[in-house]
Amino acid sequence: MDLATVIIVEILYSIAVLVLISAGLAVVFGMMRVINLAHGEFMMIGGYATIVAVNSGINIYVSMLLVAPLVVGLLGLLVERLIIRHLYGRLVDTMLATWGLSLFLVGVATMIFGNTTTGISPPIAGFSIGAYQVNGYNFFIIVAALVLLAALYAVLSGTRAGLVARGTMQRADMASALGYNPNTIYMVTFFCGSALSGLAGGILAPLVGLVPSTGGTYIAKAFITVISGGSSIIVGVLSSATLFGLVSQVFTFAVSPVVGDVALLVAAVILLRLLPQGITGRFFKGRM
Amino acid sequence: MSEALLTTRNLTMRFGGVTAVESVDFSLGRRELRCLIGPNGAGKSTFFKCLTGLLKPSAGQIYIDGEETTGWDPHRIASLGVGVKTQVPSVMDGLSVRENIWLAAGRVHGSRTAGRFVDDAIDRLGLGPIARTLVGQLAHGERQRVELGIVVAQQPWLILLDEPAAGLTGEEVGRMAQMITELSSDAAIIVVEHDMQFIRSIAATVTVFSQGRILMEDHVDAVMADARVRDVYLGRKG
Amino acid sequence: MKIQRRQFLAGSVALAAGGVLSTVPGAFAANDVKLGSVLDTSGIFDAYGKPMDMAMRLAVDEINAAGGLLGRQIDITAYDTQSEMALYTQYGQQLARRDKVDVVHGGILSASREAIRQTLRKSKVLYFYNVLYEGGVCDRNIFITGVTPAQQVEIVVPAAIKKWGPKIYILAADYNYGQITARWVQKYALENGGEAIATDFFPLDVADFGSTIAKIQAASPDIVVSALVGGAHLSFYRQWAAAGMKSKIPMASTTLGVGNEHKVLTAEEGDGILVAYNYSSEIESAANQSFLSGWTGKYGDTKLIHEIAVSNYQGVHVWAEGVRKAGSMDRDAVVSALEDGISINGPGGVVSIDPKTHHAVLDVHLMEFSGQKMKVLESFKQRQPIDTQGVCDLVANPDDNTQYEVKI
Amino acid sequence: MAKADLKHTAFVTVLAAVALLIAPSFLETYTLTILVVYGLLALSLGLIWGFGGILCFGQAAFYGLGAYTYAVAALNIGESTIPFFLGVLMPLLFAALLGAMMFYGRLSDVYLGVITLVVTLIFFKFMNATAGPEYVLGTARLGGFNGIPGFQTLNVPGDPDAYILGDAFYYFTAFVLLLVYVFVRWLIASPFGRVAVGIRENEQRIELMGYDARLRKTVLFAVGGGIAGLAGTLFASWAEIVTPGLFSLSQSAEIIIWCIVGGLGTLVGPVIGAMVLGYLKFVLGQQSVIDNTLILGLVLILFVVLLPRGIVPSLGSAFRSFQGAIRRRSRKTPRRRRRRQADV
Repeated sequence: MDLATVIIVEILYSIAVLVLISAGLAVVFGMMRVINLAHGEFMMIGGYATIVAVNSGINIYVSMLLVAPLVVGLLGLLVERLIIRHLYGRLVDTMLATWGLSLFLVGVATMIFGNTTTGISPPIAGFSIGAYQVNGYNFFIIVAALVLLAALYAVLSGTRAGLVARGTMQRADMASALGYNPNTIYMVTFFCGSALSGLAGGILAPLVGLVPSTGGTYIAKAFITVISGGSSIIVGVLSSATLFGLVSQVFTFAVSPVVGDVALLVAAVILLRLLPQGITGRFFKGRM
Repeated sequence: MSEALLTTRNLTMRFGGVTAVESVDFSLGRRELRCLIGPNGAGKSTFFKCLTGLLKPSAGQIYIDGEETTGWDPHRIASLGVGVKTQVPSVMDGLSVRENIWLAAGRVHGSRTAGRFVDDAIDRLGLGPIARTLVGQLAHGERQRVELGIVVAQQPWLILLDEPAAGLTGEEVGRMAQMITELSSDAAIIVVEHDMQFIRSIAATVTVFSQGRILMEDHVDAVMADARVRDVYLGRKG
Repeated sequence: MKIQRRQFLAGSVALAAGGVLSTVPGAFAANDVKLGSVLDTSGIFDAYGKPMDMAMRLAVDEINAAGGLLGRQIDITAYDTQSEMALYTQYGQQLARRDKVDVVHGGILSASREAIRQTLRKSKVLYFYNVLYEGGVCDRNIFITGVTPAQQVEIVVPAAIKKWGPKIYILAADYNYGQITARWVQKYALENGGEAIATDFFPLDVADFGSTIAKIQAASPDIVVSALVGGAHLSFYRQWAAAGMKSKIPMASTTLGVGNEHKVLTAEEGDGILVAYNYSSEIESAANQSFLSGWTGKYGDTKLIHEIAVSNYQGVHVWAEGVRKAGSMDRDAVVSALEDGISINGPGGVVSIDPKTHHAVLDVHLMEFSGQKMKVLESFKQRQPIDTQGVCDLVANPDDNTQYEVKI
Repeated sequence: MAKADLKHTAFVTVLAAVALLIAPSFLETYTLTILVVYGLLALSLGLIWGFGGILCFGQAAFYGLGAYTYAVAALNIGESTIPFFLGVLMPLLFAALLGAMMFYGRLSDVYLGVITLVVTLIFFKFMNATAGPEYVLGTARLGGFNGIPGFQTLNVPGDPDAYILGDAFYYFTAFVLLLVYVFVRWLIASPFGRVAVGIRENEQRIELMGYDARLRKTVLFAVGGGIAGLAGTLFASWAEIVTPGLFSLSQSAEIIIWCIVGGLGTLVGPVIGAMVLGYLKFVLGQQSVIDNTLILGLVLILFVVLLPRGIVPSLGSAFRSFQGAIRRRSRKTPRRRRRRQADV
């Protein structure tokens, strides 16, 4: 019974992680039809920002929840101005350019921080469920993912900016029809998406040993989750994260982590073969 | 209509909760020239796409030359001898005019003898001076003609044209009408069109679509005179 | 560094000129001794490679300062393999055929060693592989100065069982080293009245151990023995501590600390973990003191020094000793001299060569993590490479050229 | 048209043959060999991406599969002739299977990218997890992360002791590259190839003409897979070891970068891109001032943003517009065209 509880917590946790690592990519993809392959490196930079901030004496929560998103968001602004905006409407070219960016950022981080693993400790102690010890920080991550989804929903459905954003998602020329400068919208969107990547990087930093190439472990999963989810940001990410989180954890427990990973990938291939437009391309059409 | 070349029976197409085409029974004779008209959203383009295989109908059957083609892929339908021109000119921008047409002729006639048919199509459509230009660099009217050339070079016996006159200048419209009339001596043709002037100039039988169904079918003059048509179509068009 | 930059520029110019490049490192006197080095000093393995490179350069400096080898200076031809296996093949061939070096020191992962071993053997270039590895390589052209699993496990596992109890849960990286080490742990557990109740393998990129930690608790072992490797696997120790498991189930490892992980983990996360290696900077010996001061003199501080950097340092000195004894640079003469039972007194203790296997006989120190340092609990003198000795005898079969799967 | 094509092919082939023959006086043949192998690999993606409009994020899967197939077969058989052909055949068949699955499922664009990427990842993860003794094919241990060393390298057919090594191996790979180049040129000039280009430009139109685009894309994809497998086979014989790194994302990325830098829509472009960047990488390995990944990344960004058509087509169009200026013929900007090509 205790073990079952622990397993359920682990499944929720892995769904939450997928939500966190996909949210930034999903916002940018959903709004701008841009796939940012440097997303993993944005997370990595969020992680380093957190660690540097913590080491220089800033409170860990402030570092994770404020410093990391801000730093990465600003980086995102710069990237949007310098690279992305030259390539709007050219999906494949943006993928390639951001792939280049990802390599570039790995190089920069290596030159600054070296390839040595660094990290900080999680701020929450473990506690026990029956005979089992669980990582207290897992609950923080689950809560963070829930809050993030709720906040996204609130912004998209409850604010004027959200309305414009939804309009833009439906039709790219909607914003200009409403009298908004699409350039500004794209800039703001990319800032928000990058900030979310930074946030994810910051929140996950205490759990992993950080190296400059860390981003690579996230991007594939985030990419698969977002694409499989389809074009709707919230429903898409949530549904595909749930599916993949469930599949990978069940196989991890039953067999091994490799099989868990492979099961996730196989599930993605089957899913895309059956639903070539992603989950929300078929179901929940037109939702957020 | 004992000699029907194309018939649909009970053809229905739904998208989610919307029924775009509902139980359409349609029939086209050999060498017949037919126009489909109707207001926006009447279902004529959806109907057209079902005929070409670009959409798979939700229910009902399509027969072309005695064969049931319901649910076939576009290439199978086309290889029966059906030529299709889509609404937005569907051409290959990165290839030259000649290459575009050669690809069409090559499938039907084999790559060795295709050249003759390519020259012929280029002549008929007056594409000679721009034969080696990349299609991506052409003006809209020229692209429309290239696409028609692609259709012609296949020497089809059934031609489906979606808004061939859209975006053409007055002079080009006249040439297009003449071209279609010429083609109709060898093939049956369905034209989806908005432009009543154009339809008059090819003097065809007209099928009027409204809300996914066939409203009436008659000669263009009779259709123009009909009150119901004016209500649903001309009236709304204003 | 300067030379490297010059090479780089030369290379770029050559590239611009359409690939006109035939001799790059040509600025040295013709009769220098040429030492080739291939290490990953960039890319994901550079945490291992960079200190190894520094250690190799320190050793060469020391030898040169003492008058060189046979009166000749050593010059270094070093290539960065960028953590990519294809580049090992490339540079291995380059060192053997173009640079015509006298010896190659290098290779980090077993795959990188296998990528160059045959090339060097065919071109008759002596090869030193100075890294802790899974054991079993049997080839007269290669000398190996790192510790092998048996040397560590025979010390750390009995000590752990004695201290904490018999039930062992094994976690290991899913590649040769981990697989083989796990089997040695199972063997020594049995021999010492213990039992391996479960063994899990993890690919090198697994970073999330939540479900594993739950599984371990379900099995409730007395000890966890880890042979996890690399940055992603470091997450395990962090998640383990975060779940509050550290105080409940103690841990021993055959790998933690090799890449200076004890300095990355906090004291709370690391303290109490039991390990066994050839080197710790805490070793109190004259040889270690002079090594540390030499390192400080050259690089400023000693924080990058780790186990395999010291192996590489000792490897270069072992080779130099062999050359001195042979009195020649000739490969066969040096090999014979080394087989004659050479030994040096290195920072980790006396290192001598076992003629049957070309592996090193080393001191192994049982240590405990304590305040981000490795505190020596007990030293075991001159441990034989018994794993490789079980399968390899180069005295009897000098033409052997295999990596044996060590039988357990 | 066919005549001009023939002339072009002959010209490039002769030029390349001469270049490949005199190259050994400037560079060691073992370096040249691997550059030629990279060229072959780039050619495989250049074909399916540049001429079929299929952007495969996982070309490395076929490369790795070719190398592993060769290694496993060579360990089991000993003599290298059959393994060599298996190394081409296996990736070809696998690509045909994968292609059929994707194209008959009407996947396009990004989804195609994701699937190929994911399949490569599966290979990568699986091969990395095969360190245990239970993963054996015949006498060959798959070896996990450490890969498979010690298999028979290429030999003269029928004589297992007559290794094709060193210079001979270089001339052999160079010959293979030229042969494949001529084959691919022929393929593109054939009606099949013309239709493939038509599919890249406008798949729907090709379907409406009555061609089965799915079948043709599958065949083209398979041919690309076979060529990548051939490159992998040659790599295995050169490196004498195969490791899961062959399946890595960075390997796939590199192939794409080669094509982008060299230029899409040409065959020579990707080959040159591969050789130049491959050589650059070796040269960079001899310095430690700047991180190499950083440079590669920067090159990719700059090319996508500033010179999206790559070196060879840009040179070509500069030459043509020079000609055009002489003939006083105005042309529209060609930028739009390239955008279409890349987005298909």
